[in-house]
Amino acid sequence: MNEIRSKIGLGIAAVTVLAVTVAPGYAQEAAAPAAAVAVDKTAATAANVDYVFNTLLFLMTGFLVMWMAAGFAMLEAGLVRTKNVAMQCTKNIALYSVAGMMFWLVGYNMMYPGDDWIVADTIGKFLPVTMPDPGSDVANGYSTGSDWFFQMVFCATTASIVSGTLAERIKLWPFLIFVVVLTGLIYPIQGSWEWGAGWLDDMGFSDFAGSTLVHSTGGWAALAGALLLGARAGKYGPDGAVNPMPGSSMPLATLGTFILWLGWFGFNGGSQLALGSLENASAVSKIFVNTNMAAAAGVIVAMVMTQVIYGKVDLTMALNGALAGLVSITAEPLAPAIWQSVIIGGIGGVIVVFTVPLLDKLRVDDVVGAIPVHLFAGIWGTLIVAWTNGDANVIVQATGVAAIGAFVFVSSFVVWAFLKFTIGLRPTLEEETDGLDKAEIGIEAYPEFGQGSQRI
Amino acid sequence: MNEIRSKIGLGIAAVTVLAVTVAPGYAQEAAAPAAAVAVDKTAATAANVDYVFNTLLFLMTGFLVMWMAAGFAMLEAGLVRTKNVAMQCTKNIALYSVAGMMFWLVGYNMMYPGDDWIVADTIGKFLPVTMPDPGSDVANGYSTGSDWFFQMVFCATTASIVSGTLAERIKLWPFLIFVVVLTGLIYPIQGSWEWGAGWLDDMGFSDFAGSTLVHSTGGWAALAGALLLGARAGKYGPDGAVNPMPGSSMPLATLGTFILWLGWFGFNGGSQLALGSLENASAVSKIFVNTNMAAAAGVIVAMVMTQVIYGKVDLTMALNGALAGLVSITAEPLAPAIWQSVIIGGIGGVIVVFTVPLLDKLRVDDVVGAIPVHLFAGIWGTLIVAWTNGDANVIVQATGVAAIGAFVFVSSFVVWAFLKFTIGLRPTLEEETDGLDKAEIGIEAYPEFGQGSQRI
Amino acid sequence: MNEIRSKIGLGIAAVTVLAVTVAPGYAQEAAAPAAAVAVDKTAATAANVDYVFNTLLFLMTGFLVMWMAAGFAMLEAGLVRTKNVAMQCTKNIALYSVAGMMFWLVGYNMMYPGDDWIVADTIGKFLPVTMPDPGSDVANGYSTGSDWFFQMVFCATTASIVSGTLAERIKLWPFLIFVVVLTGLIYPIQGSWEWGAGWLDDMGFSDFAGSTLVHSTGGWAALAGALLLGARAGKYGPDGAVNPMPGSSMPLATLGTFILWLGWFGFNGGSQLALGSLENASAVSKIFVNTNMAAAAGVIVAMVMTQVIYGKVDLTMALNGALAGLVSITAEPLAPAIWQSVIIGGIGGVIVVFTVPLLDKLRVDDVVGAIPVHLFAGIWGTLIVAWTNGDANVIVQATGVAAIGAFVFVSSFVVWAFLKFTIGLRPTLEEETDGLDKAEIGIEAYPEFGQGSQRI
Amino acid sequence: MKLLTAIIKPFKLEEVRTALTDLGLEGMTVTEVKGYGRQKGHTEIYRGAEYAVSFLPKIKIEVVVPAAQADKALEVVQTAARTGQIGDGKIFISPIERTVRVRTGESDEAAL
Amino acid sequence: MKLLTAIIKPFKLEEVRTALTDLGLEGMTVTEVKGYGRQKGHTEIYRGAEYAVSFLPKIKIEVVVPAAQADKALEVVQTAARTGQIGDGKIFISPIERTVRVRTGESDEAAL
Amino acid sequence: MKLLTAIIKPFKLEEVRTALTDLGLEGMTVTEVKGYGRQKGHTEIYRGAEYAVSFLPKIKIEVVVPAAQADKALEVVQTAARTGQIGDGKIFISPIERTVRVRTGESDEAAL
Ligand SMILES: Nc1ncnc2c1ncn2[C@@H]1O[C@H](COP(=O)(O)OP(=O)(O)O)[C@@H](O)[C@H]1O
Ligand SMILES: Nc1ncnc2c1ncn2[C@@H]1O[C@H](COP(=O)(O)OP(=O)(O)O)[C@@H](O)[C@H]1O
Ligand SMILES: Nc1ncnc2c1ncn2[C@@H]1O[C@H](COP(=O)(O)OP(=O)(O)O)[C@@H](O)[C@H]1O
Repeated sequence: MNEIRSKIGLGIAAVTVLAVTVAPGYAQEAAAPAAAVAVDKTAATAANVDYVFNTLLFLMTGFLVMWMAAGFAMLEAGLVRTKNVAMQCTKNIALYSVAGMMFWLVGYNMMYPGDDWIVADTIGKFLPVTMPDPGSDVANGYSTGSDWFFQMVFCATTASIVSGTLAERIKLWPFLIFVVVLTGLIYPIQGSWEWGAGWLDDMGFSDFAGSTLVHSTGGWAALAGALLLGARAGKYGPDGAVNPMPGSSMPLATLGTFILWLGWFGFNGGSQLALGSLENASAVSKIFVNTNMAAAAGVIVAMVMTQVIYGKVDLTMALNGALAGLVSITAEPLAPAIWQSVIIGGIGGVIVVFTVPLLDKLRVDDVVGAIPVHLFAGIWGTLIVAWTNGDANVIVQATGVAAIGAFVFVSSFVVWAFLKFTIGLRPTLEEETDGLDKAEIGIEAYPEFGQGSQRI
Repeated sequence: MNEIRSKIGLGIAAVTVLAVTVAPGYAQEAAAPAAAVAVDKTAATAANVDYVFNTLLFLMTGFLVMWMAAGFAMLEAGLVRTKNVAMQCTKNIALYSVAGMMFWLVGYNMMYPGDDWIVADTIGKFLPVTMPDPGSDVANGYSTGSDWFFQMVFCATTASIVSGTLAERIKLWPFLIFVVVLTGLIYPIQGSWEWGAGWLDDMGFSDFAGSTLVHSTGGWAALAGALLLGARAGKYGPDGAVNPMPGSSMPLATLGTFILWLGWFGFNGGSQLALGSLENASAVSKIFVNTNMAAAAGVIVAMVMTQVIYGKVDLTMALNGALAGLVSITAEPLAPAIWQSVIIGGIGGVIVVFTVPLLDKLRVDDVVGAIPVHLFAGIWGTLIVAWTNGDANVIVQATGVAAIGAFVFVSSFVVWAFLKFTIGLRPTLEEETDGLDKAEIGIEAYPEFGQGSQRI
Repeated sequence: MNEIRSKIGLGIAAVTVLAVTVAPGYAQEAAAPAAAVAVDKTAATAANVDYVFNTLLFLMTGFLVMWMAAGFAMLEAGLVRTKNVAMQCTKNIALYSVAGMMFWLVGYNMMYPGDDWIVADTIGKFLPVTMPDPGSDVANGYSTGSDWFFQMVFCATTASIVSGTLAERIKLWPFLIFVVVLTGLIYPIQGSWEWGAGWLDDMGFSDFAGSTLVHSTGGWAALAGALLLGARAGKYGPDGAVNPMPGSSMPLATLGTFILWLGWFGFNGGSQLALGSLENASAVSKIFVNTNMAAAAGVIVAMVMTQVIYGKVDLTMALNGALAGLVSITAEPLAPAIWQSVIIGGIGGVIVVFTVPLLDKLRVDDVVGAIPVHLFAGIWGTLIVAWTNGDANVIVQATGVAAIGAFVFVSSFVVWAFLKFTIGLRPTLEEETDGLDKAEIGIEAYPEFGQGSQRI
Repeated sequence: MKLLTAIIKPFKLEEVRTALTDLGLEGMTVTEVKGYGRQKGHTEIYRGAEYAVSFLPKIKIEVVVPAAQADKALEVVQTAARTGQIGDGKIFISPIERTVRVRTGESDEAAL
Repeated sequence: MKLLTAIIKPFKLEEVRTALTDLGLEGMTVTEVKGYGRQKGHTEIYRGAEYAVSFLPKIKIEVVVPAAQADKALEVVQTAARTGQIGDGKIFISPIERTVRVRTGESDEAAL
Repeated sequence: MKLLTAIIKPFKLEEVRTALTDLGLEGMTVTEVKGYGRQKGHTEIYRGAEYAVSFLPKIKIEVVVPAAQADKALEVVQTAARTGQIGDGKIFISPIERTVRVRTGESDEAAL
């Protein structure tokens, strides 16, 4: 009496005249009064069409964003040296798992406390998530589970960003402890200020899909870590020299970037938060277009610039350019006209080409370029919202950037410092030299030597 | 007079008052009478909203499950040694193709015979599938094609599982012949007992998305093959020694695992079999959440345990842990609360960490850990259904596990034995030593020696 | 006052009696009069159900086709030699970016000019695309943005095809300039003849998803390039000898093929152009099934044939076989019965096995087999439409193939020749020998030598 | 001192290593090589065209030994590496004039 | 016997192999190496910072020949490997005192 | 002429190369190898079973030098490659009878 899959007994039970739910374009007009209506949720399908569409949007775009976890894993595996590749794979699958755990135990309700704040509009409530019974999930215009899933993968993204910057020189477990705090407290607290209808939202701050809330947050946490952790051994010479350490695999880095690009349609498109009306469906579509164009512009600008400045195209900069374009448009992927998206994303590419070497000059060792891509382009994207979105104000935007930046940087710094002076962050020099795969994972990424030299 | 794509002539033809189809939450209440209603299927869109949603669910989750074929290919390519990687790629794309062919020719109608059994409730009818005309596909609450596609990719998954266990020492064509029998007969026959409304379903057995029907089935078939095939040459020393043979590429194995994780949202989510109501959309959402949490728990448990027991995290165990978590929750991803999913999946991780070495002790050579992941965690997941699903009964669950296990193991054993004593299963020792890529495929996975040593 | 994500204020505002939009199965009955109806697009969700479904189809299948860009990148990275892998990655991410840019600036409106032709039914209008305001996007039965996105990724696919054939011996920037012309002019002009309701469409030519418009077009452009560019140094010996140059990575090639197979469900399924009715949803489902079966048949045929002819299975031919099966069914994935799809796709596999060596005999150097797969199977697929689609006529089909072939080949030839005699297409022999990664990209695909030999 | 260079089948590496260690020789260097000899490689077909895979994977072991132990070392390597099949490999002995241990600067036999 | 070691450009491998085979020398071992010489490598820029790619890919061929054939072998390798461009490589000749065929135990020239 | 063969820790390659260049030696060939010596490798656990990773990654540098410069070269390599830790490696010196530059046919010291 359980599942009878397909063909058997899946019938159409009734024909009814239809009552339908209506929701005006959410993201744009979120001030619309929340008039929960008691519709008969099992009797009439169409009565819940909007609900189903919105839920479907969260699920579909949610799995696209989940897929970004694989994108970060591949990008980072490609950009670290062979001896640290297995470690990077381990960190990425672990952080995605930890983020899910923490966002269930603490994060979600802290980020979206409703009216239930510990400190009003600043720190949300502290409560694990429980899923309502599927049949009685009528409180919002979508299923609670789909929303949790969609928001959780955003939280995981934030942690992925940190992983790349600190690669090749951080021990596994201290990193994962940081991820626990980041995904359980730091990310949801700052997130509640805006998406949880906290004080930044009250001020009129605008960050559609998270240039600041997700990307800069990851970037600030990474920057704090990079400062406390120091550069990889040998990266900077005593005489101001910068020693590049090319990554192990360009095709993996490229694959990772394509995965991220694909996932970003979910990241930005799903942030419309609703699909079930002409206006929302069109908005999601426009977001897809703008998202794509910003990324394309980022690639082209980075390619042309590296060709002109260095005489050759730098593939890793082109990949970073795509991501910087995507981060730049993330704060406002709906309002811009296409040509504006091209400019916004293109400037993301410019930022990458200039700030990657700049960080090296400052001796901040960012293995994969996450700080330029996520932090700098994230700030740019957030400020430029005021250009295309009439409701946004550049001062307010800057306030949001600064407030979240200060909070995330300081709190991350404290956590990193605590870890550094207790269990320690760095492996020994010898372990770092030998590679973290050997020291911490016990298997090399490509363990074979001599084709067939393993037993028979 | 054919396609005129976009912008041209795609109009809105009419506005009508709406009659709508209704279907109560299928999976949970599949006993609902199948009252096929003759709605005018071309005239009014909304009259078929439910139909469209359900069909869309099958297509979307179906392509996610199809993508799992790539996941298995990458996971296995990463976990076999370099000299067998091209072979593993070949086997995986071939088995997916063969599964589609057989599920069309025989499998689908044998698995879902409706009232048309050869042996009542035990062996279904024997008939290739034909697609109804799109305009007249009203028999069920979804399109026949979408359902076939969704069920077919499940069938292919079963075959993928076998491929991993038997890697590095089985000839290509005998393996594919086994896949023909597995996907054409063994899988659909046992599947009909439950999902085809056969005798196990009558008994009240419950397997939501296939911990037993898909995963254990693949596992039993793999186990039978492994016993008859024997271990890889050199894997077990004469003195009880186990000689690990680390795989070729950790990033490919990681990529494969992420692909499988992503695909599993389709695997479990689509098994709700319906989307077009508040209840169904919420159920699918809850399934996504539980699926994710079980996998996350599997990863974390496997990491912590290998760290504690062996002093280092074992990445391949963490990857297996994710998959074991997923398999564990597959029999019932809807009923559990989140914390229950975490426990169910976490115990999947425990199973992996303990049974991978156990199998080695028993000298059953399972290259990728498919038996612990799919068979052992599949049994666990099926039995534990009784904990969270009030309609399930642990005795009945055990009966289903045993019945399907016995049938699949014995029938697989017979087929493997037949192949072994006719055309033979194993390559010569020399071929195995040289690698199957050379012996059977004629190209190595990474054929270059010395960068640029190929002609110019 | 911006986004308030989740849980807050997303209410259900009203319950209304429903008026619904209706659209008969578009692709099949596109002659249906376009009666645009002024529905209140924000008030009632269900009034726009059809609109939302169609838009969703474009977005979902569009992101699947976008993902094919990664598939081409991985396939080509796997099939070129190590020394050209980074170049191939660069070309693929660049061409996808350029295609988006050009399809915005010129392509889309040139391809779908409505009534606004420069030369009637032959050359469309010249105008960048602007996105309508989301709330007022009612002209068609779907969102303009979603359609642009879906059509754009088709345009990018065309360029991807060219990239593979010409690999390992073409300079980056001349290639990208060709892509500018291909995606901005050549592709949209020929596309307008059929999908833009131009003269080929008037004649009754039928190409459902683009066997000719996309795949052969890419193939012809590649062939023109290959002829002007010449073969890779050393590929053909003076004595008629063919020197195979095996690719760098079979698992990457396999991954790429799986990605393309997955993407193809979007490619063909989305080309139904509508989802929101029983008939359309069923049609999309049937397309999924036929698409899958044609690919599976292509794999099996290529495997059996290479086994029989050469004594071993050729993995790269099996991968090409999948793609040739897919290309073959693309011109008509809806009309055939399953067994017909199997035959159509299987003959695609035959074409690959015979024409890959044939091209070598003709000394046309096609690195990845794109001409057999996309051009030859594309022609086959277009002609065979007449078998299964009663409205198609083989003479008309041949006319379309010839007209588009002549136009694309000649115009591409002119562009390639122009580039050849101005800035030049080929790197020096030394650069080619050293690999384009070194010459043009400045980083090797796998830059490390000696594990750990990079500074510390 | 003598340099003993052995080209062997890859899967024999572990046995050869053990044999040398049993002899008290506690240092060696191995390299992934490809070889060509009586065992000739083979022809493969790639995308319909034949090509010769001339070289087969082998492992090269280099071990520097005191002159007095060279014959013994050669013997144990030969025994350990032997399968009796074509392609088993070769052992070469050549003179080494000087050896230095990098870490300590010790010289010659003391450095081995 | 002599060991002839040739460092050559990778794409010349097939020609050198054929030339040696034509001479009746039916065994050799090749290794993937990187080299540095007059041909100096080059500077690349990675993510905005310069770095030297000091070593270029080369192939090392090792072939042990009867002393009498060493000069002839050297000559054909030089001819086959030559492009006239910088970086063509070097050939070294050094003494081999003993050779053993693992499979049969045959010694010295009989083992080649 | 002498062949100086140094087995060193991989990350010392750049220092050794610089040291040799400073000495005026402008050619060398490097190979990725694995080594075994006093520094013994270690045991790892893979999927619950122990296995020995016997060999550690090393780099082999081969440089042919005029006999007169051999001692000096050996000295600078030893200095540059030294960390003082176990596993620093070994340097071997062996005789080279003839050297030819492929490109020009120059012989012996002129060919270096
Ligand atoms: N003259 C040679 N110089 C250098 N290496 C050789 C020589 N002859 C054989 N080898 C190496 O020894 C390996 C085995 O030699 P082969 O002739 O195939 O086997 P066998 O010695 O058993 O007849 C070859 O693959 C090659 O690497
Ligand atoms: N003294 C040397 N010792 C060992 N290998 C050398 C030496 N000199 C050159 N080589 C090898 O020979 C290759 C070619 O040498 P190079 O000086 O660049 O070219 P050419 O001999 O044509 O002037 C180098 O890349 C290196 O591998
Ligand atoms: N007898 C030998 N023959 C060849 N190579 C050797 C020999 N002894 C050591 N090596 C090489 O030198 C490396 C370092 O030697 P090891 O004994 O570990 O360090 P140390 O010389 O500092 O005691 C080894 O990994 C191996 O590659």
